[in-house]
Amino acid sequence: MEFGLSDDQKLLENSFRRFTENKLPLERIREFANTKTGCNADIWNGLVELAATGVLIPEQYGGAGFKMLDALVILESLGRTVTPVPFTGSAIMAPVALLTGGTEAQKEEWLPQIAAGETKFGVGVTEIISTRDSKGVSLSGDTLNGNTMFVIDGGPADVYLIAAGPDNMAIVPRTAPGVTVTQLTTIDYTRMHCEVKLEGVKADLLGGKGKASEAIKKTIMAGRLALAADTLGAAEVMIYKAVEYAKERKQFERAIASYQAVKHMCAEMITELEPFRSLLWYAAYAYDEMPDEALINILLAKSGIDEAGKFIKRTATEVHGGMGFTDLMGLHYWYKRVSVNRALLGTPDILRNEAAIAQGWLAA
Amino acid sequence: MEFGLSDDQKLLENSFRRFTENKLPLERIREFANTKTGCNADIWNGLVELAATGVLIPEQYGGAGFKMLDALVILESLGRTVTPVPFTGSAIMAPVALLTGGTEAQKEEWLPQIAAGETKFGVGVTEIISTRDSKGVSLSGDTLNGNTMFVIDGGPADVYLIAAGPDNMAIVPRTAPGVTVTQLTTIDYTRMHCEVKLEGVKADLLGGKGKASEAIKKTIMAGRLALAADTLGAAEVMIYKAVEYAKERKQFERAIASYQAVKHMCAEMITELEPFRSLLWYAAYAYDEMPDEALINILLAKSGIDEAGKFIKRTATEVHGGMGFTDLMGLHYWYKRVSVNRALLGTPDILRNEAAIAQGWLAA
Amino acid sequence: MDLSYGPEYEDFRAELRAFIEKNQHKAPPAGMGMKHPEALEQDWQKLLIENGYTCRTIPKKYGGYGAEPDILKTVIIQEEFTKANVNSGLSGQGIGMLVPTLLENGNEEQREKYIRPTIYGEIHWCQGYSEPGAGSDLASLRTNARVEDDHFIINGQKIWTSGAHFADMCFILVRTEPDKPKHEGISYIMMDMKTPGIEVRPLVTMTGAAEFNETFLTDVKVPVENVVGKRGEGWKVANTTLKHERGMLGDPGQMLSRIESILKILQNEKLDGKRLIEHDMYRDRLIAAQAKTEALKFHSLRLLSHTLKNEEPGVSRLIVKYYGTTLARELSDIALEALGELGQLYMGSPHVRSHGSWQWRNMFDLGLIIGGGTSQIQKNIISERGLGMPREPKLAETK
Amino acid sequence: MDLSYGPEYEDFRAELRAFIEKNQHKAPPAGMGMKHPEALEQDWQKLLIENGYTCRTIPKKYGGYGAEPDILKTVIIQEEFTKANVNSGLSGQGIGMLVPTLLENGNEEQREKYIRPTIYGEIHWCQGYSEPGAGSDLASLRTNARVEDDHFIINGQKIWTSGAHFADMCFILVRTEPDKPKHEGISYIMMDMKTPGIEVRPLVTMTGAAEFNETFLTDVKVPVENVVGKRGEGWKVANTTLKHERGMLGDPGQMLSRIESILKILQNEKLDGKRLIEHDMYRDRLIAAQAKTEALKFHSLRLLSHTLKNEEPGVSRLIVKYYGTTLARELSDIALEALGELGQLYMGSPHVRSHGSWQWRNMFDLGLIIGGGTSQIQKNIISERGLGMPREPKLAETK
Repeated sequence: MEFGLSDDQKLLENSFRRFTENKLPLERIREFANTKTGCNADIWNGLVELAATGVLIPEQYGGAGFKMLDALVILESLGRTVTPVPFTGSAIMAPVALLTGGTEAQKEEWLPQIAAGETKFGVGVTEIISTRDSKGVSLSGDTLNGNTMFVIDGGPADVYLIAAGPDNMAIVPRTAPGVTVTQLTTIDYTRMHCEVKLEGVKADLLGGKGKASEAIKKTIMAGRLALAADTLGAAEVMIYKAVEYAKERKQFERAIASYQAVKHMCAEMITELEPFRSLLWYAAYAYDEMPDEALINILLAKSGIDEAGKFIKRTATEVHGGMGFTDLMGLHYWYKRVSVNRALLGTPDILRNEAAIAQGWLAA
Repeated sequence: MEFGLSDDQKLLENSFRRFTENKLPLERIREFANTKTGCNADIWNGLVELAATGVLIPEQYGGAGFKMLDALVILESLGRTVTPVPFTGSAIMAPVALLTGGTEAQKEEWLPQIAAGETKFGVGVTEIISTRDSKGVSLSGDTLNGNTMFVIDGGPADVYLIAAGPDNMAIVPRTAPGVTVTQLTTIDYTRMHCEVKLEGVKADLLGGKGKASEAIKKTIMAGRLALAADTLGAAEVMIYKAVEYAKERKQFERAIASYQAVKHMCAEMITELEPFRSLLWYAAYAYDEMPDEALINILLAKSGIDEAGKFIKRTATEVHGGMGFTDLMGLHYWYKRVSVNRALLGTPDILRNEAAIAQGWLAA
Repeated sequence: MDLSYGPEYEDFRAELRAFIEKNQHKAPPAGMGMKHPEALEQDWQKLLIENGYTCRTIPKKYGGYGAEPDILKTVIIQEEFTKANVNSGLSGQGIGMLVPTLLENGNEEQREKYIRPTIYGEIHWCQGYSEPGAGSDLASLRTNARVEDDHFIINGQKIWTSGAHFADMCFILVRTEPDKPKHEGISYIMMDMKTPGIEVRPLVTMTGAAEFNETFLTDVKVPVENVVGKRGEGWKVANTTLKHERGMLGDPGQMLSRIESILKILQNEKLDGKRLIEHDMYRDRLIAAQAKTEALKFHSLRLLSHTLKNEEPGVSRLIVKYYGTTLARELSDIALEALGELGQLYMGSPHVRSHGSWQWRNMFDLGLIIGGGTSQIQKNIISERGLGMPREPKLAETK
Repeated sequence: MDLSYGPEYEDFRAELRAFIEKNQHKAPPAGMGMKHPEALEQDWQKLLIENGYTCRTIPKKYGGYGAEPDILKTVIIQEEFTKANVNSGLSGQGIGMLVPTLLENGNEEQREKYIRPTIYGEIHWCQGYSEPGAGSDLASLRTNARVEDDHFIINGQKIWTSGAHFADMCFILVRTEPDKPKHEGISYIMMDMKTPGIEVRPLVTMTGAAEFNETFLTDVKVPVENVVGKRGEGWKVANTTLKHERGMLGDPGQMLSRIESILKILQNEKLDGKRLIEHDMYRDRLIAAQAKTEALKFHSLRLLSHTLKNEEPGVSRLIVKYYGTTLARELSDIALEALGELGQLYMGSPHVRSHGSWQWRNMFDLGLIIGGGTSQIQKNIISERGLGMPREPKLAETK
């Protein structure tokens, strides 16, 4: 019995934390965010060197062949420094889609390019979850039409994986005729998502026509795990930044960390977050080892972490007082990352509704 | 321009506060609650002497002919000491029903008895608001059948006013053939509600057949105002009890009132409650003076006070620590009064839904 | 309970309405101007003062309208300009804080020199109170001034100086007697912003905008006659004005209009083909917030009534800031949450709603919860002054 | 991550299951008994001890099973008895607190005299720690004992002494050296409840039941040899045991079964003809609480893993009590709110659901939030020990 990270995973964690902390002092985060490109080449290349872009890709396709929990260890590190790279779309969701639903030829074509970091993927599944401004993409014959919003990490992507209804997923190069990409700017400038519009685009369908249902489901699951891990890392850093700031900041001749109100705010933050780290670990483990338990635990983990994140982003900012509101300490980059992650791939109430359906509490 | 209680209303408030505080030291509240009768004769007679039972009844029927805001001043005082009397049912809801919808003969028969405190009314409108265990009473020909739950103050009542669908309300003596009264015991032993079952009971209909629609609506509005005022009084007392206890109780050589956590709990309680006092005053004023504005403001006032009450009942108990959990300080009588008031005549979510409909935000 | 204002006031209201009706074409657009007043604003201000619709109680000899204080008329003026959505004249810290301070603590020369041009928008002021190390504990401020040749020589740094980049003057708190206890060594000084040694840098906030500035002061020379009140009494001078600070009644009008805007969002936007208003959870949350907003609205009337009768409303008044700022943020939060992922879009993005103003609002609301006394400080005040609970006890000396 | 327990433990689990299967007809009903153990409980306890399913690590010579500590086996035992809903043996403060205290701080004579009859249910103990004036600040207790003729003469009052009315013995903290600093003047004494001068009165709580007692002590004579550890070291003695206190892992099993019960309510009860589960708000709230419960479940596994590896999990462990008690009350609250006015009915009323146990639970849950260190104290501990924030500073002397 061992519930927790293995020694190897702890090493992995250490090396990625060191990498991101070295690469991303606040002034560089600020500088990268201002470019609004969603991908910093320097960091991306570093991740390629560390084999992170191929973390989920089997060795035969040039990857590291690790499991989801390993990937989450990396993702949490990336979240801790609000790292400006399209990791969730390209290194998590796209490989899961290709591995679950791709033909051998599709895997051989794309997976090595992903692992090598040469090709970046954006993944469009928003309308499978819920619709607001867009109806999603539909397939008629072998032609794709429609638009999809919030394509994950679609800003800097070269190729898109786009769901066309619940059973089809298309591989669409950004430069293909009929493709229009529109950047969507959220408050989080460190990652860039987009809208993709397809007009009469010829479909290269993942696994063939009507074969992508499982791939879409697993891609969404993987994406949710990734966003939750990113928030977990970002939110935990916010708590510790608040604690450190409170210890240094003095008002009325006392460190504000000695005021009970501030102490209790910090205690509440860590209490809200910490148990969800355990649930997220389990959900990631279940993703590989106990598929029957994965769906529900992922839904509960992301919704719970999103709620904790919302409380923490606000409370940690409050502990920082006026400094938290300014750009001087840059705390807002974390605030915004947590905020946007919460809304992507299903807001908490949508996830909880899915959880009710998944448990048979409600008709679908 | 004067927003607030008039000098006369302040006198009224003073005299009722003095009356209830004198009559109801903790040991008497405990003693009365243990009887579970929902009406203490001594207090009831005192209220009759003070003309409170006829507060809303015009002078021509033996009452004081006051307005709803005056009545709320009395109700708040009763709530402050969790007074064990059927005031809401008998002195508020029943007179409103009779005055709004009764024939002259009905008014002349019942209002003087109510004002004199000789006859106590219970009022059954639960199923007009929502249904759970009961379907409500229905009228067929001139016969009443069915059952109604949570008849307000029905425990000690002599006569019932019972809605039979949205347009009819029947006046039913407890002793009439076919009437079965079953006491419902909530956690609040100071007031007693009941279930009334009618089997083939001959109807004396308020105002005649199909004439009670307006009376039912106003009766519910008045009942909600009354419960909200009761909670307001009870909750405010809980706050001040918590503040007083915190000033006296010492732990670690300091009054616990000097700990920031305790101070902030008290600050949050009063902040949640106090603005709703203003809204409740306005709603009561609107009830008489600006009928168009009454419905929505009553819905918002009761739901808001219920929510504040829920927070306060818990937080004030926490401030009292272990003592709050015991019967020694009796704080739980207030806790339970607030708790039950919240659930009667529409829980907050039901009231808010009604508010959406009343404002035309939703189809009914 | 009497919600009518009486005939005198209804007449006043009617006149005001006619005035607005007739003159509104001359008014500059409503809204908080983050720039120095120009001719259009100045002319409009002049017209308003002449008719007694702003600076009502400032004496005629200093350029005001010279009326007796009448809070009901003030409220009516506020109500009518808000309702008509017409610019109600200049605001800002010069008119709001410096002028009352001069009236109460300035000398005759200072009043004559500064009040008229301030209320006519010729001199625009900024406030130099907070410092990076002195926020909630303002009296611990360290910007200092020594005296040389009848001048203060000021050194230090101020923060949150909104409008400093276009202000003509700054009223500033500086430590002039470093050896005295912290509340007794402070002076209140009027400083010309064109004096050499002042550097204003924009202070970017989480919203991405620079709503405020940092102001760095290096050997800034200010004539000693620019001190208001006595030297070393600046803390008292600043606090007499803080007492008068407006806005203590909350701003339910603004919140009611937010409710309207959110309602429109819920009625117009759809999630999975169903209007948001039909989703129980968003609707329920909006109505819960509406209840609090209506409560605040009538609570403000109640406080107004206390003011009219010169009653001290105690805790009822003290809760308003904490209640109002928390409620304001809850409102912007409802809008954002109902919009889901669309709510995360920001200024300039395709598909963004209301130009991203809900996100801006939500972040700025958080700033307001923090600013001018955090919620923690507010709760201290409510419990201590409102409920009579003990102040934070004095600590034992350590090390 | 490895969630299997390995073959040794799976064998152990299989044996235990077979044991339960075979013997459960002998077991008294599960659940916390608010009475003195009788023959049925005592026989079952004996069978469990002989098989090593309770009192596992208590040495054989004192009547225990004498096994090495093995937390996984402890967990398996707990899991299997819970799953089978079979009585898992006696619990209570004698077995849970007095016995470990004697093992660590008692002398040989005390161990031999008390441990065996305690674990076999012949001596039932109650705890005399809290006092009306000493709750969170337990060390300020004032019940005192002077020594006369080789006896302590105890006077004072204890509260929250659950089971005192049927207990044979009480382990009690009393002040024996009034002149010493507050933590150094306390002794830990074993007191026979039949001694003259002890009056036990039921302490009625808000639930209406008397789950606890008050115990009044007037010149109660206890032999001096009944002190555990040294005189004046009672604070240390009590604290070494508190360290071992069980339940630090939270009780996710009980909460998971609450979720099941609430789900049944939502599925079976209707509001306006629509099943409660179809009302978005109740369902959403239950699932939010389910997420927290599942999180606590896996969090407990994580803490267990730390324990197995002798790692100090720091803040992760410190949050459990605050998280768990808050969550428990949220769960009973969901049940009550979903039931609307029916949720307010109480024991014995017609139409009441689950015999009013949700209301009882909800009030008792509030008691648990308050008891044994309020949430406020828990948050102090989390921030100080878990996050390294400063302790409440020492105050200056007043008056």
